[in-house]
This record gives sequence, structure tokens and C-alpha cells, in this order.
Amino acid sequence: MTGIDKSFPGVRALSQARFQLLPGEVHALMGENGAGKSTLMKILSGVYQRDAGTILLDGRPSEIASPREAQDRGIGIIHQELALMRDLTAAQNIFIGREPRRFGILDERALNRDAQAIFDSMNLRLDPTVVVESLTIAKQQMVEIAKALSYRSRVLIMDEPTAALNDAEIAELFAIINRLKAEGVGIVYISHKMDEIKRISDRVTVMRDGEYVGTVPAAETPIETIISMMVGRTLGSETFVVPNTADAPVALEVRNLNRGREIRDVSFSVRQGEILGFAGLMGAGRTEVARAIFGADRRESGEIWVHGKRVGISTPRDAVASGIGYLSEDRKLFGLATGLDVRNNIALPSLERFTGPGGILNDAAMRDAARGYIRQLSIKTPSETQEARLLSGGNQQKVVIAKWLLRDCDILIFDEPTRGIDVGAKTEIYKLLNTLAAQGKAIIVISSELPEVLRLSHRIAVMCEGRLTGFLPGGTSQEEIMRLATQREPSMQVRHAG
Amino acid sequence: GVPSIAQDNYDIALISKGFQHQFWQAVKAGADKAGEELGVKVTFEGPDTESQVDRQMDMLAAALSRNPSAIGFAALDSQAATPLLEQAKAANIPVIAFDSGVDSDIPLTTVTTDNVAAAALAADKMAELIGDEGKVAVVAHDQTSRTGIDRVDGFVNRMKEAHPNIEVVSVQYGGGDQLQSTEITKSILLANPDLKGIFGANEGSAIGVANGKTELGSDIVVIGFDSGAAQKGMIKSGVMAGAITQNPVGIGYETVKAAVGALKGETLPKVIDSGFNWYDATNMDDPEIAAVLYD
Amino acid sequence: MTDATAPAVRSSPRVSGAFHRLLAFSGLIALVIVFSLASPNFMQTQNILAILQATSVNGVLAIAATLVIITGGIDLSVGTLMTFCAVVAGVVLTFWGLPLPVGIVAAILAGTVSGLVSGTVIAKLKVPPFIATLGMMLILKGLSLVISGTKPIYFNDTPGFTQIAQGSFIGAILPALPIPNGVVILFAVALIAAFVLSRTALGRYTFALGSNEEAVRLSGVNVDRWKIAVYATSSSICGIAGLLIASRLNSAQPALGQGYELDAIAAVVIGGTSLSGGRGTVLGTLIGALIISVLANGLRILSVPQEWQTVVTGTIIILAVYADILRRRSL
Amino acid sequence: MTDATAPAVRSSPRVSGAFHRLLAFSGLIALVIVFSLASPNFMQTQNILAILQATSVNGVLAIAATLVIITGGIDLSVGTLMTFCAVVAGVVLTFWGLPLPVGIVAAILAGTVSGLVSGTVIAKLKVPPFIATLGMMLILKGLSLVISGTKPIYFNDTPGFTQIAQGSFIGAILPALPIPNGVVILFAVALIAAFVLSRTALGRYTFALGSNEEAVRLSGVNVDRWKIAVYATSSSICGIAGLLIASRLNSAQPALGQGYELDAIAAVVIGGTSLSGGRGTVLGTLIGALIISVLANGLRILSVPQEWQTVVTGTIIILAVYADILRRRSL
Ligand SMILES: Nc1ncnc2c1ncn2[C@@H]1O[C@H](COP(=O)(O)OP(=O)(O)OP(=O)(O)O)[C@@H](O)[C@H]1O
Ligand SMILES: Nc1ncnc2c1ncn2[C@@H]1O[C@H](COP(=O)(O)OP(=O)(O)OP(=O)(O)O)[C@@H](O)[C@H]1O
Ligand SMILES: [Mg+2]
Ligand SMILES: [Mg+2]
Repeated sequence: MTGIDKSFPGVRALSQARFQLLPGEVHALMGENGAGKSTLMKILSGVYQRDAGTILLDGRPSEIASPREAQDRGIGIIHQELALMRDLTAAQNIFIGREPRRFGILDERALNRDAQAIFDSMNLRLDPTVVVESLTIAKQQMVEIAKALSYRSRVLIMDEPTAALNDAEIAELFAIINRLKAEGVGIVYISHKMDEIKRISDRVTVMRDGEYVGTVPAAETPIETIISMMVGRTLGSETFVVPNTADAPVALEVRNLNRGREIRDVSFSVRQGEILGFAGLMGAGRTEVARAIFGADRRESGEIWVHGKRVGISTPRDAVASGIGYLSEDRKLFGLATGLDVRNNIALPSLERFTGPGGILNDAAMRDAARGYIRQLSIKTPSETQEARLLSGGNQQKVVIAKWLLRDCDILIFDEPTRGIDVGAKTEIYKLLNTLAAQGKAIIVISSELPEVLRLSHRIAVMCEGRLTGFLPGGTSQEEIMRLATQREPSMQVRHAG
Repeated sequence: GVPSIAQDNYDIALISKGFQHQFWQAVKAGADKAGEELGVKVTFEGPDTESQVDRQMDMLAAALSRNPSAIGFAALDSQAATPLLEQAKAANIPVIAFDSGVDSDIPLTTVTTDNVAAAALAADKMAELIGDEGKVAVVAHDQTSRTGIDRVDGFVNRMKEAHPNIEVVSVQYGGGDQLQSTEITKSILLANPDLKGIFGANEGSAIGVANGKTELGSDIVVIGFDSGAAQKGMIKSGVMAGAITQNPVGIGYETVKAAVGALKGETLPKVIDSGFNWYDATNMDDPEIAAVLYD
Repeated sequence: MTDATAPAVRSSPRVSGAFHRLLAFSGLIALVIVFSLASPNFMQTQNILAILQATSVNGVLAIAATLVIITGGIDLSVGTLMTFCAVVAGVVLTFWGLPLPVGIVAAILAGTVSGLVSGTVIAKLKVPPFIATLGMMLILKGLSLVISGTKPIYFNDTPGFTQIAQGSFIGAILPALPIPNGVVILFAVALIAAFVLSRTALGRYTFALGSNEEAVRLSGVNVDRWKIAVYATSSSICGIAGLLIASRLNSAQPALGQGYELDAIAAVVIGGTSLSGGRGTVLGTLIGALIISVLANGLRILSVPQEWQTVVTGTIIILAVYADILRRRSL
Repeated sequence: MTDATAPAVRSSPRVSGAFHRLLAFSGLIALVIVFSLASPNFMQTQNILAILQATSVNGVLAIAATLVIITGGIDLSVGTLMTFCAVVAGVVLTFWGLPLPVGIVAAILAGTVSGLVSGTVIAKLKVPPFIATLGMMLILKGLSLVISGTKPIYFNDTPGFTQIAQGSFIGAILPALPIPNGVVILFAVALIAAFVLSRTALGRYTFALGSNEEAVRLSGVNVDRWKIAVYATSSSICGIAGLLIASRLNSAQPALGQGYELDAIAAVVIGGTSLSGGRGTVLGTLIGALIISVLANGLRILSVPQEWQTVVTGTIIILAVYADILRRRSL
């Protein structure tokens, strides 16, 4: 692909972008949020049509007018935003458009058998007849991967396939990638996780602001060089000092929280100024705990104490009124009102603050507030009136963060706050979390990336199958976390630690 | 008839109460016939249902905007039309009322059927056919329109006054929709196994009643209203005992004729009664009856 | 991913499909019980047959609407399309005097063509289904009047025509069970539609489109073609409804039809199909249509004054759906 | 990520909002031009006033429907609710003989209460808006007949009543411009609704609910309360429509109203508001309502036979929306 241009209303997404993929290589495509990676790959897979430029397949100029044509030419893609039919089963999703038939009638048995075969080859335990809506994001992502594999493409594009996966799943995915590579499949790999790039890719192409920056061999190039190519400068790698919050007052205390099998007798507390990390495997119940505290789901029993006072939280409104903010792990579904503009998304929980007499809104104040956060968090958007759905994934995430910052909550629960966010922005968000903690806010960070949990947390709570299996100090090791994360019964450690 | 002389390109707008139903199509046919004979342009419009009073106002307003030579108007609600009729008067557009009267002195004449008397005749015929005692029911088209009210009242009151041994056990409304009227009839019959007769108060209702009777294989007496090929066929085959007919073709014809007369400065009687008749298998082929029936 | 780390998918003990489906009948059964207790006339064979007969036209229309609604679309034209197809049958059989099978094929084909038109307008021109089918509703309403000459067309010259809905094949064989053909046709259409939805590619894409149209497109499926196919199929079913109503009335009534779409859509929604698409069942729609007819019939049998019938119907429709929501929540 | 690295966002020259809005009129303007050329009677003051007057009721109803549709809901009861409010005014003014202002307040309050009921059923009982308002449509239709005694109620004892829609304040001041009050009220309602939508918390939540209700809930907003508020506001506007139609007809016609919801929703959708919620404008709705009335009026003025009027209206509605889609795409 050379000289690719692409504009959207109000945005020039690509300008003279370039990319080259060899058979049997894993080629990482890197760049900050909004650099144009997804757009370039959507052009290659027939989703978008380019404004200018040429695409050569096997050396011949090619037009790829539709996803169908891309498939026919052996180009498969796993989209960054899950593109699943929520009401269909996993198997039905995988083979959509290619259903096995007998005498013109769908052969569900063969369908499920074929899907099961793919799952088996991925070492994935998943029932092919389960409706995807009831799966966790991680499982849904695995279905997407299974679907892409089922095409047996020559070129496979993976746009942030690991954003929702945990380490074991990532290892499994990498095994699959290595197998494909050996079969001569060319793989485009997009990710914001720098360690993965080193582990898996052969070459790295970096994009910035829709333009081509350069291509380097992965093995020989230091991470710092790649990062500076991405952001156009070098990032200092700050180390964070763990402050002593031992005698700070407790901001949030949760006692004996229960909800079916997902949450079993969870108790913990967070102090002001403390960052409490939540680690655990997929499905450990961390999200459930967060949602139950926030009042998004009903809890069966358990008490919540805020600043030493018991609060009755049964709806998110109660939680917000008690000063709790929750950044959901699925921003498309739960975080953003995608049709509203950036400004209104940021102001949504705080609308009352901007409401004057007669319910009339002070739009100027809202605009100023929104612009402040756009600057502070470097949200890349043409203006504060851009619709949120038109922002790149990472920038959408920042909008959600901004809305809780504006709401000025004392207790913040971040569920996968850096999912799909580029290194630069990640560092920004880490800094931000530290600043917030330093300001005395109590912070809970749920993350499936152990290095992130380790780097951020003052203290780490580990969950397994709905139980809190123990607390670890901030500087602990990954092995220690994994031990607790796979431990079925609560440990000896003090249950009400902290 | 009348010699076909060009009448200075008269343009006569008829605003009726309905359009799609056969009764109104028959009125339209009569109006068109008069238009052809008298050499005037006639347009004909009406709302979808007889409850859409305001739609009719919009039609009347649009007709006035067209600046026609005369207007024929069958008011769904005569009060509602007053301001527009005033406007017509101010513009010197003669107005002829048809089908039912307009509470106003603006219309120069009214071409109409006495629906109360017509329904009373249906009641008398029903009484005669069921032996002046027993239970009967009414399936009518509309609970609030003038014709709906008049025909139900005419039938029910006549029964009370003249036939005390007859009880009207149910009055239901099917909007003139044949299928809905069929279902209603079947429910009434099933709920009242000893029912002796049903009066269907307009064409759609009457056909629905007869359908319901056929589908249940009942032998009640069905009396209809208006004509049309279906009702005529049902009367011939005996499913329906008979029906009251107005003279819709005559209403349309007389309305246009009266309008032309008014434009030519003739004086018109206050009311032009278009009349009604009882018809059944015995008399439907009589020339004077056949003339007022339509297909 | 490995056995050690992936927890077994913890699916809560699922109520078996059959039981679930039985529960869906609860609203209908409750109504039937209430009316049976209230009036001895309700539970008569004749009345049951009357209710089924009354369900046939709306039921078939509702099944047609179900297909479209599962794709996330809507079809406001089902009622006037039904009429249009009936009028086409009238033109072919009565005006042109062609034999009965030709008329039947013509009516269904008229539906198919109309569906191809709406489907194309929706899929290719991207006109929202609501507007496209609203437009078609008006166009078909006008055309029915135009081609019929604004007069009903009678089928007196086609003797077998009334048999389509009113005759009873079953009754001819089992005189104790005089189920009218119209009812048999309704159930046949329901069975076929259920089969198409669950076992054919068309059905699969119907659900897929309603679930996430963009994802289907990204999967390389020819979304437009399948969407048009769904509308064409649905509209062909409206053609069957047209034959049923024409057969029942022994005439094609060009003025009838508008308003029927609301009953049909109501049946679909009462039956648990979501207007946002992606889920729905023919069985549910059938139950929804039956609830509507049972209500109408029962209230008339009880001689409830008509204005109150309307009030009660409105209330019960809301309650029926609310009960269904409670039932699902408790599962 | 600092200012140095974040590139100036390259926004392509944006079509100014005003121009965009002007273009939205194009369908309407095209119709007006065609009809003006086709008939000299079209562009007469009297006729323009007739068109505006004919728009007033549907326009107000459509504005009410706009609010609900932006939340992603639908209100099928707008037509029968309008009638219900008119009947309430009739009861208060004619049966009880209370003074005019009481009747006006009662009609609007009747709307509010009905909206609170539907809103509560939708927000608290989670009944889908389609079903909840379908039920309300029937309930209100029945209640109108019940409380009016199935007869029209005339306002002959309340002399000022016809002035509400038919009088002309403007004409009293500027005799050259006898714009009926009904039209003035339509525009006033439009202005207020536009203001509410764009500048108040209620309006902001209306859009937010339609955009992603779950996200709004998780932002700590009392979603139920705001949703109920939207339905109550919308229904109060239906109360105004009830006063308008009653004043135009100098009577409350209890049987009227069903079917009006379709015209109102059509106006909303023609005006570019999406049925899936989250976007829409009052101006668009106003244009949509005008397109419908201009079409009806123009075709009548041209004396197009009524059956063809329907066909042409259907076609033009589809084309108007298609043109709008093309225009948006080209921007
Ligand atoms: N459909 C669209 N309409 C308008 N703008 C768009 C659209 N899709 C992408 N953009 C814009 O194009 C630019 C490139 O977006 P793209 O999704 O390709 O970024 P990315 O590199 O994949 O970022 P991320 O790492 O956050 O996924 C962004 O500024 C984005 O806002
Ligand atoms: N919508 C849902 N429907 C059914 N089961 C669900 C749903 N969401 C979560 N679960 C189940 O609840 C359990 C806890 O999931 P939860 O998302 O809280 O885990 P987590 O620790 O946050 O993991 P993750 O890293 O995937 O976010 C899992 O077994 C999961 O399968
Ligand atoms: Mg991307
Ligand atoms: Mg989680």
C-alpha cells in the first residue's frame, strides 16, 4: 500500500500512508491513538475506500471494493471494535455467510462441529451454541479470533486483539500466530502493548497523524526508539514512589458483598490517597464487584461505607451522590453516549452543575470545562462538539475519564482504564492516577495487565472465582499475584486488610 | 334529460363524508353523471373515515382556495364548518348541502335522506319478519357520526315505541369494516344463541353481518342498509332478508343539478328529499327500485 | 484458555426450552380461563373456531411482519399490501376470467414484487424502513382503488374461491373437527415461517441483520440482497393474507386494509419480538395474535360496551407484556 | 501527547450550520415551486393560510412526538391523547360551565397526567414504548367516548373558545396579515420546544437517553425520572394540540384521533429525526409537517383524483426522504 489518503468529514485520517507486508511475517503497526492504523487496515480489508493511492497484492494493483472481495483475495481482519451479532451463537457468528448446508437447509450440527474444531485448535473451552451476548468481552474477542482463523486467509489483520485478553489467553494467541506464520500467512499486528511487539513481531511500521514514519526490524530496535518514532519525542520512564497511606482515613469500605456465584463475601477498604489494584483472571468477578459497589447491579447482601458512614447504594445515582465514579470496561456499551458530542459526554454526570434557573444550561461553562479536559488529557478531536463515536478508541476512553474528573468524585473505580490506549496516553493516564491519588482521592484500578497493576498500585487485591483470595503490597511479583489468582480458597492473609 | 350545454366552465367541488365506500362512490357516480350531462367540471373528495372532521375541513379549505363556482358539502360536523362556509358566502360561492343537513342558513338547499325514518322502517320490517317478539342486535358503522347515530337511534327507538316485545340486546360498531363487522356478528351470535335478527346499519356492516351469519350457519334475519353488488347478491340468495336503500346516485345528481341551478339564479326548495326504499328479493327488479340501487 | 485458568462457563440452571415456551402462553391461558368462567358461551367449539378464524388474517400478517421486525425493520404496508394482493387476484380471476390457480399465484407474486420494491428502496436507497413502507402503504392503498375502479371485485365467477378460507378440508375428512381452511393455512404459514427462520440461510441472515447489520456487512455477506429477500418473503406472505381475506369476504375490498398494520405489529410485539431486532419467534407472534382475538371475542361475548372494550383491551395489552417481562426477569 | 505532538486537527471546511439548515428546506421549496407553477390558486394568501392552519394540529402533535422519538421511544397515543384532552376541555367548559382558562389548564393537565402514566409504565415497568403507548392509545380512545357520552361536545357556551385557533391576534393588529392564532401557537410551541431541546437539562437528557441509556444511567443520572419527564412534556404538548383541534372544530369529537399518530410520526421522520433516537430537530419536524400539508393541499388544488393523491403522496414522501439522505451524504 502506497500513497494512501483518506478523509472523513472534518478529519484527515490518512495522508500518503504506506505499508508493506511479506508472507510469513508478523508485521506490527504502531502509532498513537488516532494515528490512522485502523483506518489503513479498514481500507485494506475493503471496509473503507481510499481517496488516493495504490494497493498491490502479489505485485499487482488491486481494487478491494468490499469486505467480500477482501475475503476472496485472502485478506482477513479482526476488527478493533467487536463486530459480532450479539443475538447469534458463537458458531453462527463464526460462519456467518458460509453456513454449511444440506439440501439447502442449514446444517447446525456441522456448524457447531466445525466451530468446536476451531476452538479446540485454539485450546479454547467455549460452547459453540452459546449466544455471544452472554459472553464476557474476552470470550467475545476469542470468538472474533476464531472467526478470523476460520477464513484461512493469506493475510490476517489483527487490530488490538489482546486488548481484552489476559496473559494466558495472550500466550495462546501467540502460539496460534506462530503457527500461522509457519504456514506462510502474513500477519498485521496492531497493539498498544509494547512488550507484545517485541515478543511476536518481525518488523514494525510506525505511523503518526495519518502519515508513514518508518519501518524497522523488531528485534534490533529498542522499544524507546519505536516509542519516540510514535510520539515524535522520547518519554521519560517515570517510576512512582509508593506513598505511605497507612494512616490516611478510609474512604471506602466494602463489607461482606455477595451476589450469586460472581461475588462471594468480598470485603476490603481503600484509604484516601491510595490506589488499590484489583488483579485476577478473566471472569474472576472484579467487574462484578465494581458494578455492585456502584449500584449498577443489584447486590444480594453487603454493606458499603463511605468516609466512615454507611451508605445505601442501590442505583448508580446513589453511588455518584456518595462521591463514587465508575469507568466501565466496555465504553461503547456503558461508558459513552456515542451520539452525543464530546462536551456533553464529559458533562453528563455533572449536568446539574451547569443547570441554571428554569433548567437552562450554561453551555459556555460546559464548553470551557470540556476544553480544559481536552487539553489536559490531550484528547484528539477537531472540537468539543465532535460526536464521541467518531473519535478513535483511545480518545473515547479519555473522554470517559474526563467525565469522572469533572464530576470530581472522591472515590474512583477504573475498570481497565488503559484498554486500547497508546503508550504515550497510558503514561499520561498513569501520571493522572498518581496525581489524583496525591490529591487524596481513593482509587480502585481493575486491570488484566499485571505490569500495569504492579506499576500503579499501592496495594493489590487478588480475586479468584468471585472471592478475594488475598492482598499483596505494591511492589510484589507477578508470580505472587498468579498464585493467589488461581487459588480457589481464601488465603491465610488477613481478610480485612488495609 | 337535460341538454348538454356548456355552462361557462362551471367548476363544482363536492366535499363528502367519505370516499372509498360504495355509498360515496355511488354519490360520486351520480355527481359525475350530472356533471357530464350539464357540461360542468365536478370534483369529489372525502376523508378516509367519518370521524375525521378536521381532515374534511382541510379539504373544504383547499376547495375554497381553488375558487370553485359552487360547493357541495356533506358535513361530518356542521358546526365545525361554519367559518369556512362563511368564507364561501363572502366569496359568493353557493353552497349545497347533501346527505345530511348543515346547521346554518348558508346552504341554499339540502339534498338528503331522513336516516331516522329510514332506520325506523328497517325496525318495522325486522319486527314483521321475526314475528314481533324476541331479541335483535345492531351492528353499526360509527358511534359518533350523524348517520351512525341517526340509524341506531331510529332503529332502537322505533323498537321501543312500536314493538315492545322486541329487545335490542346489543349495539356494536365495526367502523364499516366488513371483516371487523363479521367478527362482531359472530361474537353476538355466539353470546346470544336465541337471537332472531341483526340490523347492519350501513353497507360494510350489513355485508359483515351476513358474512358472520353464513360462517356460523345461523338462520337469523339480516336486514341491511344501502345497496352494492354484494348486498344485492345476498338478498337474492336469501342470506339477507332485505335492506333499506337510499338513493345515493340521486343525491349526487341532485346536488350538482342544484348547484348549477343556483349558479343560474334559480330558486331552490329548502330541502330536496332524495328518499329511501325498502327492497328485498321480491321487488328489487322493479324498475323504480332498480334505478336507485347501485353496484 | 487452558483448563486450569478458564473457569467452566457458569451457566445458571437453564429452564428447559419447552417449559419456557409453555410459560409464554400464560397470558393467553389466563384470558381464556377468565372468559370461560365469565360466560358459558365462550368455550363452545363454534366460538373457538370463530376465534381461530378471526385470527387467521391478522395472524398471517403478523407472521409477515415478524420477519421484517427481526431484521430491525418495520413494515407499515402489510395491511394495504394485503388488500392490493386481493385486488390483483380479483382482477385476474374476475376481470380477466383466468383459472383459480393463476389468481392465487398472481396475488402472491404481487406481494413479492411489492416486497422487492420496498426492500430495494430500504437496502439500496437507504430510506428508513418506516418511511419506505409508509410510502408503500399509501401507494398500494391508492393503486388498489385505481386498479379495482374503486369498487369491490366479487369472485362469484370463481366458485372455488370462497373455499380457500371458508371451506374445511379437515371437516370433510373428520366431520367432528370442522376447522376452516383459513385456520389451517395460518398454521401452515406459521410452521413454514418458523422453519425458514430457524433452518435456512434466509432465516439466519434475518436474525443476523437485526443483531448487527454492520457486522454482517463486515463478514462479507451481501447485506442488501438478503434484506431485499426478507422483505420480498414477508410481502409474499401478505399476498397469502390477501387471498384469505378476499376468500372470507368473497370479494376484494379496495378500501380496507389501513389500520391492520397496527394490529399485526401489536401481535408481534406482544409475542415477545423486539422492535430493535435480532430476536423473535413465530410461535410468540401466533400467541400475540391469539391474545388480540381472544380479547376482542371475549369482551364482545360478555357484551361489554364498546367504549369500555377499547379501554380494557389497551390495559390488558400493557399487562400481558408486563407479565411477560416479569416472567423473563424471574427466569 | 503534549501540544507539540498533538497535531493541529485538520478540519475540512465545514458547511455552515445555517446553510445546512437551509438545504433541508429544499424538498419543501421544490414542492411549493411545482405547485405554484401548476396552479395560480396555490400561491394565494388564503391558501397559504389554509395550509398553515392545516399544519397546526399535526405540527404540534409532531413536535410532541419528536421529543419522545429523540429518546429512542415512540408514542402511538398522540392522536387519541389529543382527542382525550379536547374532551376534557369540553367536560370542564361545557358540562361543568367553568371559565375558559380553567378549561385550557385542564386540557394540558390531562395531557401531563397521561404522559406521567405512559412514562411511568415505560420507565418503571420497562414495558416497551410501542406497547405502552399502543395500550394508552386504546385506553384514551375508550375514555374519550366514555366521558363525552359518545357524543361531540360543543363549546357554544364558551364564546372565546373558537378564538384559540381561529381568531387572529396578528390580524387584529396588522389586518394585512390575518395569521390565525392556531398557526401562531404552532410556531410558539416549536420555538419553545427547540429551546427546551437545545438549552435545558431536559433537552440534553432527551438526546442522551436516545444515544445510550445505559451510559446515562451509569453516569448517575436518574434515568427514570427524566424519561417520565420527557413523556409528560410531550403529552402536555398533545394537550395543546387538543385545544387547537377543538377550537378549530368548535367541538370535541371523541371518535377522532386514531391514525393521527402516523401522520405525526411521518412528519418527524421526514424531518430527519431518526427513529433509533439520539438525534432530531424541531425545525426538521416542522418542515416535515409542512411537506405533508403542502402535498395534500397542492394535490387537491390541482384536482388530482383522490386515489391518485394517495399514490403521489406515498411516492413523494419516499423521494423527499431519499433526497435528504443524498444531501447529507454529499455534505
Ligand atoms: N468514520 C469516521 N468518521 C470520522 N472520523 C473518523 C472515522 N473513523 C476514524 N476517524 C478518525 O480518523 C483518525 C484515525 O482513526 P483510527 O481509528 O484509524 O486510529 P487508530 O490509529 O486506529 O487509533 P486507536 O489506537 O485509538 O485505535 C482519528 O482521528 C479518528 O477520529
Ligand atoms: N452479561 C453477563 N452474562 C452472563 N454472565 C456474565 C456476564 N457478565 C459477566 N458474567 C460472568 O460473571 C463472572 C464474573 O465476570 P467479570 O466480568 O466480573 O470478571 P472480571 O474479573 O472483571 O474479568 P474481566 O477481566 O473479564 O473483566 C464470569 O464468570 C462471567 O462469565
Ligand atoms: Mg484503532
Ligand atoms: Mg472485568
